[in-house]
Amino acid sequence: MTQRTTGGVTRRTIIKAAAATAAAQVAGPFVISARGDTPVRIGLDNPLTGTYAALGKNELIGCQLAIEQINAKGGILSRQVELLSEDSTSGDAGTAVQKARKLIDRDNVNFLVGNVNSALALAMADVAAEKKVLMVVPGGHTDAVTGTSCHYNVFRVCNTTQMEANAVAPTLIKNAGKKWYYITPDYAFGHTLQAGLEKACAANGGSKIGADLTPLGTTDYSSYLIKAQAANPDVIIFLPQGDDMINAMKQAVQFGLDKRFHLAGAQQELEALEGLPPEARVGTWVFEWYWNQPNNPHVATFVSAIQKKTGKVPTARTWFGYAATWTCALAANNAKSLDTLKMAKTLSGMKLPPEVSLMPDQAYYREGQNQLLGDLFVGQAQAKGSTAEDLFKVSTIVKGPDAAGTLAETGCKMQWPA
Amino acid sequence: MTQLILFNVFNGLIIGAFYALMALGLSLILNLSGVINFAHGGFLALGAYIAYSLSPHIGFWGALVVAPVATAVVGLVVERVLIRRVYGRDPLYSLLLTFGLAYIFEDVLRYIWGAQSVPFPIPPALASPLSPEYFFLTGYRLFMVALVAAAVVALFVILNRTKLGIRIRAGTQDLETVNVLGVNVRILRNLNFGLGTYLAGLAGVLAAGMLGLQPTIGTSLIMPSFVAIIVGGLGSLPGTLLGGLLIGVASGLTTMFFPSATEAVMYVMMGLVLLVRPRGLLGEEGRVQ
Amino acid sequence: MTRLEKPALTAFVWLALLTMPWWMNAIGGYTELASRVLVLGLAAMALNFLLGYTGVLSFGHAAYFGLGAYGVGMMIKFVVPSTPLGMLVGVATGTVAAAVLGLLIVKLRGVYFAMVTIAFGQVFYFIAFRWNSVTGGDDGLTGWKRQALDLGFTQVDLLGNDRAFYYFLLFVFALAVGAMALILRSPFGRTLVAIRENERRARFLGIPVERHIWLSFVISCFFVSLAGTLYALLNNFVDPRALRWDQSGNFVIMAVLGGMRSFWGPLVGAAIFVVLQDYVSSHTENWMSFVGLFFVLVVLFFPRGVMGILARRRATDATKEGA
Amino acid sequence: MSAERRPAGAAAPLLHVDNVSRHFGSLVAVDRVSLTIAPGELRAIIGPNGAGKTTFFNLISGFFPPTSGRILFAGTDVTPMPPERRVAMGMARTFQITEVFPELTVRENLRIPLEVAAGKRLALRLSAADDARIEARIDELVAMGHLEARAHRPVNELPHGDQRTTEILTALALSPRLLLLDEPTAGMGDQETYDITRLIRRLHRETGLTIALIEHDMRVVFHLADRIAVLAEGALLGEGTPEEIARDERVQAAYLGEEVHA
Repeated sequence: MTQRTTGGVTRRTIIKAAAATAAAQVAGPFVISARGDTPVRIGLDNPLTGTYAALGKNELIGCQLAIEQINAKGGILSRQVELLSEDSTSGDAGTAVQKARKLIDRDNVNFLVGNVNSALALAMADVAAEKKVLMVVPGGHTDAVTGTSCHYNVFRVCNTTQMEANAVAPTLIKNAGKKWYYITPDYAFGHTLQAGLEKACAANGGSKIGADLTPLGTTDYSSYLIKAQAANPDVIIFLPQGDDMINAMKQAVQFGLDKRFHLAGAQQELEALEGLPPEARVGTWVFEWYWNQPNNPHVATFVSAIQKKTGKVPTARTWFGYAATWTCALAANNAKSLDTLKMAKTLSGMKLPPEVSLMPDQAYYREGQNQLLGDLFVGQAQAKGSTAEDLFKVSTIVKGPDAAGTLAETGCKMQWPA
Repeated sequence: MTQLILFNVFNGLIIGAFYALMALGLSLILNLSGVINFAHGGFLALGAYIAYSLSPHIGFWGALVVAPVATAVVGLVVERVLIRRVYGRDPLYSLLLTFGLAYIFEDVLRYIWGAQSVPFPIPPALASPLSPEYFFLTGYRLFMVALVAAAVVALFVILNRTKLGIRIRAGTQDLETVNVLGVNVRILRNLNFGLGTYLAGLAGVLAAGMLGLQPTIGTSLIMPSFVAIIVGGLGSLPGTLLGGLLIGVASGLTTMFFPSATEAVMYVMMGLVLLVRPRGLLGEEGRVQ
Repeated sequence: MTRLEKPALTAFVWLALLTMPWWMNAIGGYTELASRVLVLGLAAMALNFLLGYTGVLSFGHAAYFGLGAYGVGMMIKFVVPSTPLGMLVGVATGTVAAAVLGLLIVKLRGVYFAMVTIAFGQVFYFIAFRWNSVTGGDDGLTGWKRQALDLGFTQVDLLGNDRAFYYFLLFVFALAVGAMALILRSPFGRTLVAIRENERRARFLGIPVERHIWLSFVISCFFVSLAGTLYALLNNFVDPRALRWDQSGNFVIMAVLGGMRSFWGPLVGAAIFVVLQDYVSSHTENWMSFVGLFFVLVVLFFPRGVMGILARRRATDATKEGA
Repeated sequence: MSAERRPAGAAAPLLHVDNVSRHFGSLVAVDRVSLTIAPGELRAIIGPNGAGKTTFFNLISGFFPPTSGRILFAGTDVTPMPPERRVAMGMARTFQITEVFPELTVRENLRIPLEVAAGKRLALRLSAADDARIEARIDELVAMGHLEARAHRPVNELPHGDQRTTEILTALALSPRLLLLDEPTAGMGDQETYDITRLIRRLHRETGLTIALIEHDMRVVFHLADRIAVLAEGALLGEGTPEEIARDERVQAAYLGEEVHA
């Protein structure tokens, strides 16, 4: 009995509708009521509480929309699809792993989806590999997921940090200058992102003149900012995410640093910009997906569907969840099987159809790495654009393959089962 | 270099003042009622969110006045309904109770205001640095320090000059005697809890202007406050103030020279204090045992 | 107090534990959940050695739990791929840290003791969290796995076989619980109960109270770090949250919920807590409210815990029969 | 321990309190008191409320250290020693407010000090012989307190008098050389007072145990004591046999307003 979504109805609504069933289920906490036709199950093990709760919830909404659409179009192998969502918490690997095992061992899910937190995604990937379940990572960025720790059955929707770095570096050098100071969150994501930027920056003729590692959950960035400005860089690169990004940017702008330096970074998200006061929405960034893509009817449909559900525009996270869930359905329907190996073979190299890809170029899973390569949106944060929710002005669209580097560079040595 | 150190010392004092404000609220409650209020971070977040919801209607300044009072009202109710029931029982129970409350606070705030950070605008007049050279002295930070100073002065005036305050202080020394003298200890503790949560609410409004406002905003601030109390000395409010300022400065300086020990340094300080002077810098003798 | 629990209850507990993989699956749980109950149950019982039998409230036991976990993880990852050796190092790390910090805090009492244990526990949390190059920081310690157990004549596959691992856990659990029972029944154990009952009386009967509290703290942390090593082996992963203060709070609530005055109480509490959390968090994303509410209800209505209520009911029944 | 009879002025004192003071801030609770107690003596310490009697006991037993002065026990300077070391040297005490192990039975209350006294406080098991010896001692003590019928019940379920008796028995279980009793009959009815008085008297007469007791009930004091010391406002006002004290005018002045039972 997990929170389920079947055709957009959450489990709780079903319980309200069918009180008798509910009573039976409540009586024995784990007794799963029998169903005539077993649905295909997708298990989402993603944060709903803690630091990443907002991101996790947006991914969940994307998943839910995808499930509705998949079921409306005949489901997976003509069976209905059910989403089982578990709270992995934002950072407790013990819980995330426990929930992954629960979904696989007890609920017999056919697919495992998650996690926003790269570390948890890696831990879950170990479980998925051990249990031979197809896993899709919607939004955990660390390179290792589709790099050194890649698995034949683990696919990823969001970009690697290296791709984000490669996408933004040329624009930054051109617009802002060559001397960069990094404020980097002290965990795998931040490390690889900084390393990626250093590489890309050097390749474009720039250099690093200082860096500070800040722990996840830092509230006061003033000491780091004091150090950063003393180094007198051209650009202060902000790599923290979410609430940390908000704290850092808010304080930097209050210190007036935006008037003295170029503030920029790589990955930026709509969730974070929305949390910033207007005057702090500044800087050059990469969006992995953006809702305001004029002249793309598929995107417009998707945006209005999400707006109908939540009253807000979709973020990159919503799309991650959406694309990840559709990936599961496409894998099974194209392979005409729920066998993990067959589905993985089908997925590798597969292009997402335009109504799922939702960007100028069709995104595809690169063979030998299982990484989705799509477009990246480079541009500037803005206080307010065409609408109150238009907080980012896209200046350049970088094609995924151009940012991805070679397969050898990713460090992935894919092992397929015999 | 010297300038950098100076920057960091000032900056540490600013942050320390903030820790102190939060720790003073905790300390008030701990001293009179023997309750460690784990939910203090929750009250802080509540104050911040109330201010966020009110400020479009009554402005930042209105919110600054009203939100802490509203937080205190919630505090009075929580004390009246729940906390009161664990007075005089093993401290274990007050710890668990407030621990559970902290969970509930975080979840309810997320339920009402969402998991995503919300922007809390501060008056433009405060939002910029005084001079480019001393850029870290923003109007808001100085205002924060001034307000903390005012709150501290007000608190000490309340405790030393008003009837309520004198009773609170007397009760901290010897609750039984106060009881015998006909002071209603239940009401005293209730009001004292309200005063403590008022300070939490005030800290919340100030924090929201500087940090991203989301449901866990108080969580990372509660441990430094604990340490401030222990370093400063249990039972001593001036000690708590001193403790807050000290750990602020220590953390600030450590960030400069050895960033990865930023948090650890305050615990090292605490260890040293406990080793050399178990009752804390300004703590009263015999209070710890 | 010489006899910890009725033999019938003890027999029942062992029977339930021996068969848990079957009935846990039968009621819709999963073997991993059973393993978790066992590991966290051991942690709660270890905490209760100090809390219930010495009367000292530590709110920082997660630190030693986590040190055990990091000890075994780092040993297997960096030094020797051996499960028992890793455990040995994990337990030693946690115990030594407790022995040193214990010296600083044994003079404190009550709420202050709790506060200082929390704060010191946080030191280890921040070390694990910040010392990225060694501990993996917030990403956790990955890239290692529990190793097969080499018994000389045969190998026990702990990694691939859930059941085998469960019984390995149960074996360690049994040793630890047996040792705890032995200590609690001994003259030394009685001095601890004496301290819990009346510290002043204990001191003036010639018990060096500080030294005995220190010993009890160290022993308790020894067992909690053992539980920590098992937790790491269970997850094949360690992250700093294993040593954060909210984990300590969970141990305390398990002990209180099950009943601090009962030897098996904390295990019962852990079982209820783990299963309930698993169940509620699958049902609603607002599970934190339920857990919080659960804390509040336990404090207000079940301060003696499940075993305490059962014991009292038995006592009342006996009185009624007598009358 | 030896069972010498009656105090002998010449014998080395068992307890020698040498010019001891204790200040609490500006309050002088005990003011330069000197006192000796000979082996086998039963000494009562009396004085009006707030005279510093309990503080004086706390100094002797090591509850807190004196501000100045020395305390010698059996010829050894015990001033810097913590309570448990004084206990190990043979000093045992009871408290004004009963201090027992409330949730434990009478027998368990007695077993703990017996094991400590036998040097087994850190032991993980007792030999059968040790255990038998301890069981026998428990039986003996229980019989001495006439608690046979209630020995298996938790102490907090017993009447007040039995709880106080249990506390005295736990102190006796240590086989002390000096027993300090702080108001053993506090809060007791006539019958209970009588029983306790008899118990103390028996201990003193039959085993020659050295006892110092603080007592408010003058019937008890004059019935039991070999010598009486009077404290007032922290200072030693007088010392002597019950007869001498009864006649002392200063003592009577100090007790002005308080009834003196003789």
